[in-house]
Amino acid sequence: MDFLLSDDQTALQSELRRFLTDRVDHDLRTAAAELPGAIDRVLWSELASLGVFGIHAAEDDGGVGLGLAEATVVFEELGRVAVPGPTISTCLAATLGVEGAADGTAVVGLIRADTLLVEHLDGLDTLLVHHDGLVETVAKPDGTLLPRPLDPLTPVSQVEAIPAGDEISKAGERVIQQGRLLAAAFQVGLGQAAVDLGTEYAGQRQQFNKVIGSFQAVKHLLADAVVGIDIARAGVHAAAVALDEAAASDGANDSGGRSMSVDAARLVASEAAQRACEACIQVHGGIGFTWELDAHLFLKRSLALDATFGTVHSSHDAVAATL
Amino acid sequence: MDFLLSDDQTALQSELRRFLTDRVDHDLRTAAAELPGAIDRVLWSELASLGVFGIHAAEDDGGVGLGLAEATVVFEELGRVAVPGPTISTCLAATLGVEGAADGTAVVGLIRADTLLVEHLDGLDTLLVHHDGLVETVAKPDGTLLPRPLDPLTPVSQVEAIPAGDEISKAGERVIQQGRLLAAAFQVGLGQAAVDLGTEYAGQRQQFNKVIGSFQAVKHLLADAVVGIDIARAGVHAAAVALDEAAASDGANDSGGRSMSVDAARLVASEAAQRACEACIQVHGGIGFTWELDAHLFLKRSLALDATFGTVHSSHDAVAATL
Amino acid sequence: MQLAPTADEAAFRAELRAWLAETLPGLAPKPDDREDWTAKSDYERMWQRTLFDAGYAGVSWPKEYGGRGSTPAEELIFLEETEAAGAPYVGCNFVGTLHAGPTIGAEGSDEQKKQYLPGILRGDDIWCQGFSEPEAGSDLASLRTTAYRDGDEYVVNGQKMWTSNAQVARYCELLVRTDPDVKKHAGITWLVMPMDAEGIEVRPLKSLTGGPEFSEMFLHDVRIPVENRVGDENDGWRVAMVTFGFERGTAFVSELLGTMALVADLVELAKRSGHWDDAGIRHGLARVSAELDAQWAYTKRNVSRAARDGNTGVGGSIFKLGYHETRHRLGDIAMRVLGRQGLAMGTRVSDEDHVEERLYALSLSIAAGTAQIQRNIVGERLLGLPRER
Amino acid sequence: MQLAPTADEAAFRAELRAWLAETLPGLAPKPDDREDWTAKSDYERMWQRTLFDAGYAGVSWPKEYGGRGSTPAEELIFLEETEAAGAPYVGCNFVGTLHAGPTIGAEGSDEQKKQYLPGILRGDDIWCQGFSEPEAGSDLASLRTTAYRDGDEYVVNGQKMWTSNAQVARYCELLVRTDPDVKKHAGITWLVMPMDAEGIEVRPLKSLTGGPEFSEMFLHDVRIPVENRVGDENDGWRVAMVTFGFERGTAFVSELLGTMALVADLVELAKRSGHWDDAGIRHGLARVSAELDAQWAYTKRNVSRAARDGNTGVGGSIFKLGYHETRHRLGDIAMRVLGRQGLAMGTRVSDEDHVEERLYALSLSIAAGTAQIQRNIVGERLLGLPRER
Repeated sequence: MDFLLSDDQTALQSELRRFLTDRVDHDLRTAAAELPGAIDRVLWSELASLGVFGIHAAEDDGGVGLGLAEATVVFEELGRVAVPGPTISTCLAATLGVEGAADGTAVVGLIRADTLLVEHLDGLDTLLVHHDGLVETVAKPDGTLLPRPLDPLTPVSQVEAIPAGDEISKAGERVIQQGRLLAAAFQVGLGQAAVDLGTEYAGQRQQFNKVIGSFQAVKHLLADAVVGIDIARAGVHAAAVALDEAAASDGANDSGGRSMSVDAARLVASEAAQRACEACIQVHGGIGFTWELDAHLFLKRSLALDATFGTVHSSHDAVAATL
Repeated sequence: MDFLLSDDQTALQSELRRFLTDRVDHDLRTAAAELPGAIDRVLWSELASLGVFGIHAAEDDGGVGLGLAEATVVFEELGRVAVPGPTISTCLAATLGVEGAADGTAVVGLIRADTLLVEHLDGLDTLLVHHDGLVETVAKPDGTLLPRPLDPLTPVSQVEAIPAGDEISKAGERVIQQGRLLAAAFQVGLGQAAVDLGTEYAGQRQQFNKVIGSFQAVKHLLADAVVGIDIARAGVHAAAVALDEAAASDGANDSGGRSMSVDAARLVASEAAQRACEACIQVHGGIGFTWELDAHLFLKRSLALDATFGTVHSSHDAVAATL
Repeated sequence: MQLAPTADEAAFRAELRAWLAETLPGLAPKPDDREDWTAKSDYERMWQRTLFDAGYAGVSWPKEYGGRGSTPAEELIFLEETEAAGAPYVGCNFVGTLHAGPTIGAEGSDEQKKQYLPGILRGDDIWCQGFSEPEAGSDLASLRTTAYRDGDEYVVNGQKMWTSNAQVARYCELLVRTDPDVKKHAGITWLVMPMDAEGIEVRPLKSLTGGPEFSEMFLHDVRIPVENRVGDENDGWRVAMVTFGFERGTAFVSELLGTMALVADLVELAKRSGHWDDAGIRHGLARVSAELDAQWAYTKRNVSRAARDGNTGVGGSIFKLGYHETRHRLGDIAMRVLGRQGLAMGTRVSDEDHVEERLYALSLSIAAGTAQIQRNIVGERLLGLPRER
Repeated sequence: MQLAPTADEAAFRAELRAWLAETLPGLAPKPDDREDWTAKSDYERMWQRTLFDAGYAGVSWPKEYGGRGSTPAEELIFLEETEAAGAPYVGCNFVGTLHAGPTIGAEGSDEQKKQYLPGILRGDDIWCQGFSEPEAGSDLASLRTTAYRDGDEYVVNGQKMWTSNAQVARYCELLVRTDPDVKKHAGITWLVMPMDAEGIEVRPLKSLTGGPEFSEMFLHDVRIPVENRVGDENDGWRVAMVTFGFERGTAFVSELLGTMALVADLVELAKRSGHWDDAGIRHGLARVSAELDAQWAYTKRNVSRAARDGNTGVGGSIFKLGYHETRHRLGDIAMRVLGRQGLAMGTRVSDEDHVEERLYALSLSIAAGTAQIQRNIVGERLLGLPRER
């Protein structure tokens, strides 16, 4: 057992963080929010060349062939800058060998067949639908872009019906499970970004002739936030590693005790991200309630992710079913 | 509308508080905890002479004939000193004209017929049972005093069966509702006592060369505690006044909007009391976890009251049923 | 303790209710466009004028400056009945009728009262508030906007923040620093700034829910006549606190009653969607509902205290701390009930917009004194705990 | 990131599991009387001796002073397997094996190591801790118990608090103030106090759950040989912190795994009583279970960090803050499931005593550093926020 990031994982993380910190900033996010439905294709292809979409796809399918552990490292980094676009579903599509997903030439969405709300519809090249354990490709339906999405970076269209499609995989449950896992990793990143932003502000902002971060009311809010995120991160990694190791060894290894399920990891990550984002807004006071700051984008994205690949509420049911 | 205490109510409150502050102190509570099941008959008769048990009983039955509003004022005061003994059920018995309840010569218990745990069994003169809207007197069953009650001041006996009894009232639902109301008032008193105790300590105790009450972590814990208690008190009073005014006018007065239900008041009071008592323990640190201090008695009594006259959990159901 | 109405209160409620039943159906529909600030404010001014003509403007204002001079209890009834009847909100008339107006009534000269108060009551003049600054939020008294005397005028420079309705206001109640060399509370002056003065630049800020609810306001050499000063020079902090002292416990009544309606709507939605079978959601809503009921009872206590003592003490802080927590909890339940319907605001799956409300709830622990500041107030003023330092 | 065991780890687990399966059935039953502190400690000493004889004592102690010298991962396996097998707890050997022993190992002289360490490992000598005082809780360094030199002895006077196992301990690791004239951290000395010395009065304190878990200890002119000093005079604060530095992230492992068992028992109880149909309770338990799983993962991260860096940084504080919150939440759910059965401890409606556990949980935000102190540590050391003042 060595549950710290390996050197390779740390290098992957650093490379991605270096790129994303420069590239995906407040201005980029603001611009994306003002063009709902559009996808920044240049950024998309840069992300692809960094291996973001192909991270867990087989090398034969143009992927990087790494595990879910690496994928969670990647998606936490994407979350830390709240990168716009359907990155998770495109990454999942790549694992299914969907044309163009791994190399960034296709933007792919993935929804359950029983929803009439489709995220990012206008910008999609391919829409996948999941039902009854199957994944199908469907013709992109017409939809009405809703004017006021919960998350400005998650444009949502209302469609009349989801057309019938062509089956491309029977591994729908597995794919959706991976989607929940990556959503949880993304939420950990969002929460960490909120902690960082809140901490930076609390360390500079003065009121009553003191840096506000010296007030316990502020310090403890941020401490509780980072506690939640740190523990949630471990949970997400554990769920990923458990799946990777089970896949590698068909479950023969006894790592002792029970392992972390994806639904458990997601539930914890969702709570932690929400708490951290709300703490960030609270620490900022009024300015945290405006678009001057990205705190609202972190919170809203986390809330939007709560409703993808099955709701967080359903993850409660899933965990309860194992008890 | 004038929702402050009337002069008479304030006088009642002051008189009772003056008596109880002197009379029911740490030593008395500790002594009572060491004699589980025993009732302090001298105190009992003093309480009776102050009108505690007869407060809401008709004057014809030897009662004081005041409203539930006054009764909640009284029981908050009893809660503030965590007075030992089945005061609520004895007060309820007095409203039913049970012999000796109002004048303090009888100690009366009241349970639901479907429980096999009886509070204060050894000390009771009379046991009332509530089922299907009826109140009955039953012969006191034999019981085994459990060695480790949740609340040292709420001794609990296990009985084999509740014997059949003689009906004394068909107003069982109303009586139990009043029991919940007085339990909520008692909890408000417990919570206020916890706030007072915690505040006093926080204003004296020094660590790091500062009075700990100046630390926001402590100050805000107590502030949230008193916020909860103050609002809960208003809720309990409103529920009492609503019942009194409905009884007086058969509901003809339009005081505007909806009124506070007993279950709603109870639910809020229970949450507030628990929060305040836990804050008190936390503020005290280690000493709050010992019997040196009464903080634990306040919390435990509040938890025990959560399970009387129907559980708090069932009050959630009752409120939901009105939505 | 009496919740039943007095004969006067009952009569007032009946009369008002009749008037509302008669008046509201004839009202123009509320403007729908969330972004059209002028249409919104015109509508609210029209409503204020309607109230004025019927004798319901300034229910809580003393008669001597044009109000109805009613008791706090009747003010509560007014707010309750207008909310229940679905009447328009006070909206952009908030600062005028509840902050600036009462301040001028208490501290202004006779000329100032004559000049400003009627316009507020009639809905002619919208006011905004220029108190907070980027560097002076919780620590309001550290404000930096300066004013120096130049003949009969003050010349004002600085930046204000969180100014609601700046786009449509005629006047601004403004706090400026006139003496930088004394302790921070001692060098502040209260001015009436006409919003058409030269040198005012208003920049709307987009709020979390997407609307331009408030603005930044940049002041460059804005000249304000000395006669616009209310109270003495450097006495503005006290004057501003008089405003806050007008608190009668009713500031959140419409909001609280509105939240009860929100709960009722969410309950209906949950029943329709099957979420009502989930005891967690059902009990969660029961708790929220019970808390709101208790907060409503507490509001009546505050109002009764204001009637007796003139103000509610720390009652406003206590209410706000309880209320914001309940709203946060409600918002979380709403998102669970909505599921994927929560992905957008304005989808009208029911009468209320629960997504917008969930986001809006975040402001309740920030605006008008953060939860942290309110806890300091309660801990220090009510519990008597020592200040830090 | 690798959770799968190495070959060594797998072998260690297999060997240990086999030994436990063979050994535990032959063990005497645990003494039942909650109040009989001596019977309890005798039993725990017997178990320590059994571990010692089998080579499992001091799994995490360096070999050079008698331990097994295992990796933190193997220590984790040890704790996991003993917990899973229902082996006795470390109990009264806690201070010796985890605090005093490692400190002496790191800072003591060769004579001291020879004198004290074998007795700890064999379970012969129980240790207690004399650090906290009535006026020095969170602010431990402000301790007031004094010691002055008188020839070859220190003469100690003062009062200690929260001393677990004082009734049965042979030695006490004691912090005393030897120089009152310097800054508070600089005048402290670390001594080994034999508990049979004259002048020690132990007064058990009843804890919230009713047991005598800890005591006050009054020290009147207690004479302690100078040779019992570990480290230099006035260097005791550093010596004591070395103890805390031994933290390998495993302090709460048995406790965490025990809580998982508690949840499983409560789930069974809820299923039997019908409360499982209540989605609020079901989802609440799901959340608690998920949080415990994440805390277990975080423990593995801490242990891995300790293996690499020698300690977990603020990982212990982070774990504790998460864990206490989960336990508080679990306690509330348990009381709802129990209903009136919650009116007493020890009623054995199921395998676990959920009422006692609910009360015990309150100590988790207090003992070994309050939640407030832990949040300061995380806010300052991890986030880099400034200290107050």
